[in-house]
Amino acid sequence: MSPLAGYLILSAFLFAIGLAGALTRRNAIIVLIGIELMLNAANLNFIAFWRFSEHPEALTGILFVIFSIGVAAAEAAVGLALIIAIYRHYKTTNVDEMNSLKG
Amino acid sequence: MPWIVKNLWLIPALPMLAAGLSALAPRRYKKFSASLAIGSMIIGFLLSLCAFAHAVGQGEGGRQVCNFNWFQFGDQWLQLGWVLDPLTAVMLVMVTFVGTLIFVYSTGYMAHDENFTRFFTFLSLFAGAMLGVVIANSLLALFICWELVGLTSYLLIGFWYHKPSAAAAAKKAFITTRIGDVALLLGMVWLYSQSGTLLFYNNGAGCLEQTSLTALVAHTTSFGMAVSTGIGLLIFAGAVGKSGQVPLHVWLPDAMEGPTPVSALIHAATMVAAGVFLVARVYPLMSAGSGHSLHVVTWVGAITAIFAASIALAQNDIKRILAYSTVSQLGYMMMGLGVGGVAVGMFHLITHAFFKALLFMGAGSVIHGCHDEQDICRMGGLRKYMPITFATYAVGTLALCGFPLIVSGFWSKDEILHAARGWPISQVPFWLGVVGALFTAFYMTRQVFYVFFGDTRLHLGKTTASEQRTVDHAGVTAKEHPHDELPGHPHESPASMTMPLVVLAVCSILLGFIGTPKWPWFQKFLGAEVEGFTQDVVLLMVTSSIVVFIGMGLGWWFYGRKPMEQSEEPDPLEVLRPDIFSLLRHKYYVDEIYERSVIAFNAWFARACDWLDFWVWNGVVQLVSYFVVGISWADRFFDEFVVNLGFDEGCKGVSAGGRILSRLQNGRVQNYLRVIGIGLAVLALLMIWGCRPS
Amino acid sequence: MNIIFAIIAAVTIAAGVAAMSLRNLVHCALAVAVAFAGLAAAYLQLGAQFVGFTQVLVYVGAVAILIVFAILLTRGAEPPQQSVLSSGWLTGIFVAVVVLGVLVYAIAKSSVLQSPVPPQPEVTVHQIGEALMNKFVLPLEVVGLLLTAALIGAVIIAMKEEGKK
Amino acid sequence: MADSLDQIFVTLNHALTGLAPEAWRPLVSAVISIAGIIGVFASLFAVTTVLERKGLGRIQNRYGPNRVGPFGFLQPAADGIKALIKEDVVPRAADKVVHFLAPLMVVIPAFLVYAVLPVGRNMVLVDYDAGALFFFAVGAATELSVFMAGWSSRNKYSLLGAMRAIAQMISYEIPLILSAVTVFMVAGTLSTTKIVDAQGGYNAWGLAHWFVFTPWGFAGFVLFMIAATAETNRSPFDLPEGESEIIAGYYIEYSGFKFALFFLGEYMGLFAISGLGITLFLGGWHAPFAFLDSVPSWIWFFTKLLAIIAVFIWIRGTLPRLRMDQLMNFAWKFMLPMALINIITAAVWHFMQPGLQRWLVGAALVLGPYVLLGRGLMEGKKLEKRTYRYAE
Repeated sequence: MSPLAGYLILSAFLFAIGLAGALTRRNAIIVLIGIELMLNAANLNFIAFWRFSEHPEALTGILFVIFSIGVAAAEAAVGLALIIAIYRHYKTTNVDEMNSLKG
Repeated sequence: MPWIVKNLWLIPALPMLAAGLSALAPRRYKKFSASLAIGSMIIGFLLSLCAFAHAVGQGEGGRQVCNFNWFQFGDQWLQLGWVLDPLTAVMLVMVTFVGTLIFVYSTGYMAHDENFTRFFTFLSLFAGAMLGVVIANSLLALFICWELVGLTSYLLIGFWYHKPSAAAAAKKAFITTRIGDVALLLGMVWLYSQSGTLLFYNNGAGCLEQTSLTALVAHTTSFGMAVSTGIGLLIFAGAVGKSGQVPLHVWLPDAMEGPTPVSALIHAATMVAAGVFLVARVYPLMSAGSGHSLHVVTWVGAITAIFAASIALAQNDIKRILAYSTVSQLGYMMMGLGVGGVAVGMFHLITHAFFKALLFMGAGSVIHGCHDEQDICRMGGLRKYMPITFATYAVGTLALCGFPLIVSGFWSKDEILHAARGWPISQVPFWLGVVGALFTAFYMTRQVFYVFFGDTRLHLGKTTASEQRTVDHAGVTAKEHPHDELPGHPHESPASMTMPLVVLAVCSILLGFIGTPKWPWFQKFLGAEVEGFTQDVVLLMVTSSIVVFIGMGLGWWFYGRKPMEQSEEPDPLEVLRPDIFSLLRHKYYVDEIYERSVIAFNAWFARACDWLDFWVWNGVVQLVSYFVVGISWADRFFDEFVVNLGFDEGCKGVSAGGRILSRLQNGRVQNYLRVIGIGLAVLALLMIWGCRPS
Repeated sequence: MNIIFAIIAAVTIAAGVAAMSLRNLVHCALAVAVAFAGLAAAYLQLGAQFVGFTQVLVYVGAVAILIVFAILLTRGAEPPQQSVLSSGWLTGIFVAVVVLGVLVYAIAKSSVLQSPVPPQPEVTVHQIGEALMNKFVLPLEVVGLLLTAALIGAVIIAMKEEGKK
Repeated sequence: MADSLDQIFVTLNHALTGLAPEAWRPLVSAVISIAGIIGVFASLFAVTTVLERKGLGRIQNRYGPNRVGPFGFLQPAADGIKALIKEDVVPRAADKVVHFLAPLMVVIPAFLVYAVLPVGRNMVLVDYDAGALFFFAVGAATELSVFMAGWSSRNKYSLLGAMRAIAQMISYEIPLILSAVTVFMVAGTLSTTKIVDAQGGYNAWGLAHWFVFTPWGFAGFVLFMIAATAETNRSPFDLPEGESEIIAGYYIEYSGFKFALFFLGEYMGLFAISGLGITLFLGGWHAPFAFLDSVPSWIWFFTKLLAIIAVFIWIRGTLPRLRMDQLMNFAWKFMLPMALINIITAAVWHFMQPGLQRWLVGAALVLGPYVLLGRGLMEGKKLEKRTYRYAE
């Protein structure tokens, strides 16, 4: 197995773990953590492809990840603020109970 | 490159630095921020004089630029820079000089405001941005400063933001000018896409220079219009917004809610002139090719001139009259640009800046002296109480009316009228201008007689409306003038306010002589061809003098002969023609038209839909439903006894199916996520399947 | 495929699994911090030094702290009495496994694995700075704007509403 | 001679490494360096504790430790033995694993950051291209360990202390990094060795080109050291420990050796951040004057470090503890704007021609905001001499 494949598989596992957590856990904060893990798995892919690309001097992978980290930080801040606001209103962080938008 | 050209950026940078420092200063550092602001303006003025001297030394048409790279995007460099040419030099001197005087004046006018430092922060920021507009050698830099100017204008109009009317006026000004700015931005983008540069002058490669102008003229768009015309019109739309031309003039009179120095600086002398300056700056682009965009400029200017002048005839608020007068004079400037070129419009811009700043500051002094009374019906007789203000105000009035020979306004206005007379396309703008001049003379005479002559009517008759207003302003007034214990007598303003008035008055007289037809130094400096002192010119001067005398005579006839006794007395004009007067009093109902048209259309449309819904569709539905009810009554018997069992079962099946389906929409985020996950898997599979090597 | 990568991968995956499966939320947050650190180590292995350190600074230094604060503010520090899994978690597991299967299948099928391994690229912070300030200056500005907006938005969302108790 | 003395440790390391087989050499070299760093700084820790206690004692008009060994200098040894043989109490409600891991997680990052500190010429463990970033990244990881300690103890005081510590560390990390950014901008690199190199050389009067001898550098250094004081929870920013309010903050429930580890971690952090301050602003291992250049580089580094530690002790003995709101106001209303303006100052300095003009502009850009922000911070506060009233 080539080194690239190792990183890609690692990234796929992290993605699946994050997805599983986001899909199965009851607490909204853990769901958010799962989403963060998925984002990070994607970042790992960018870096891996950048490392094994033919033109690493273009730096695109690195810069994409830098921007992605910036966006993820913003996402975490806003997401957690939302969870705190929801907690204040409904006294719960259980995603099963946050269903007042149902059709 | 000479020192002054290299360091031209200092002129806008200094006020901005002053603004930054006084933004950091605590609130009670009044002297600190005022001296910082005034000091930066004085240094700016001295530097501007150097620049001016240098530009004069360069001779006419001399132009020096200093460009630099700002940042790279893609593989292109965005360049900014500044330019020193006669246009810039003249504007620099005007803005810094008038600005310095107004800053000095503000220290007196705002002395008791607790947000004094904030005021000077904004003023300095404004001055810096305006000077940035003036020196910019790139449409982008100009646009940045232009928006900064708009922002500070918003902040300053809404300076007393606890007054709802001021807050509303600030928002109105910001939003209305934004309409023009969007057009300007579009024009800028278009220009960039066509010429690949936003620099005005760049040793032959700038967008206002011959190479790119030729290219711009050669291209035509879908309507058979040259690209240069399209871009010119879009840029002009930005100028329309900022300079308060019809139909975007509505914000300027409302902007008088700001403190009076702001009105003088921003809404009379400098910012509103920025639009005129912009047109003057891109004049080569406007005049390139067919010059159709200049025709639009002319017409808009002429219509604005007469339109606003006629509104001013019937206003009673001292600042509002001046505001409409400003709009009208800006119209003249635009017309001058359209018919006569840069020199004609700019000459009026410069002279107007001086005498209108003088008038506004005089008005501020009057308001200050009358304890925040703005209604000219409730003034009167101030001649005796405020002699300096009266004298200077009279000079300003004469200048604005265009009193022959001695004042600057006469020469600059005459120049415009002369150019309009010689416009080959149409004579209508000329006649509009003449009538506008008549109106101007009339309303200014009216105002002076109302305010300064007769006996004082101050605090004699208070209507409920004025009491209402006093209550509204109570918070401000009390804070502003804690020293006025006996509000009965008008008083002369302090020296810090009268001194600038005197200086400006002197300038308003002298300034005209740099551009007379006999000695047209100013026009030559800006690179215009001059006809000289021909018979035509003399004839026109005589005509316009007669017009001014008629206007002032009428004003005296109506208002000066028999001064008003009571503030409730109807206006003589109102007695004469109440219908027209009320039309003018209500500003041709433009605000109301906007209200009735744009806003009302929405409301009407909503109501129409509602009506349609209620009567037509509801009626149809009702009819159908009665029909169905009838049938169902008939059916019921059939149903109950014949198909009851089978139908019920069918219904149950459907509802059970619905319940199962609705479970998909149970509002649980994770269910949706799961579906997305499955979608992702399917998508990935499809992609693998689609991309496999075949 | 070397031993260092194997250790990093094992630690990261173990931490990830722990973060998603532990009952106590604070333990989850700590585990995810370890997973983030493991990813940073992977970045270092790949020669992306700057990104690796940024990852530690942002995720371990800021995001993990943020998560911990959120947990404490929502009283999540005590392990819940009832199940930690939401309703229908079996489908969730199933979907995750399907996604994993598809991804692994895609990676195994992919043709990029056949290309030769290039030498470790040398990238300096200076180069990244040049790129950020020249070629990518617009995205940088946009991210700056986004962060400002997120800052203000987060403050406003999480702020106690005035007048309400 | 001077040169060989300067490089004595490097030569020693090479010699020792030479004994190992070829394949093991990088590893052996690293292990030797690590051992050196740990040994030197741990003994510095021991010396500092006793110096601090003696210094504080002098400031407070008492003797300080003077029983164990000559002048009490063996006190740390006695303390160490005491800590080792003391009973290790773990509260019953505590989260055992996290409680155990927390002191380790405090100490490990504190030692890790020494990897990028150049303590002398050619004396740096790893020369990362993003070395300073490494320092800040690893330093940020301590926040999580403080939380672990505070939360796992299941004690309200320790949780409060941890929260205070985290809030304080996050608030002061921003001015800390921003004040360091000026150096990165002017030196054009994040590598600690290159930053030190950029401060090499001497001007016409024989004064070194340290960044602290520029307006922005001076302001940056002061800001950096204030933020560093807060980052390491030293007095006057030692609220997380605040014994009068929350007993001892996040390590109430620690005893014995684990407590000693916290102590160690704290001092290691202090040394490390002082070392970074030296690297960034005080010219690293460079001598201050040209004629002192022959003194070995590592002596300069440690002299500067000891000087800074002395200042820390002095400050601790002099200033009273801040209140929480004062702490936060100071961070957000003074430090942050100052640091931001300082970045602009550094940029202006960088792009201006050398000369008096540059000095004037730089000084104005530092002093103006300092005066104004300082006045703004004191706005509405009556700062008079405190009057005491005694019961009569």
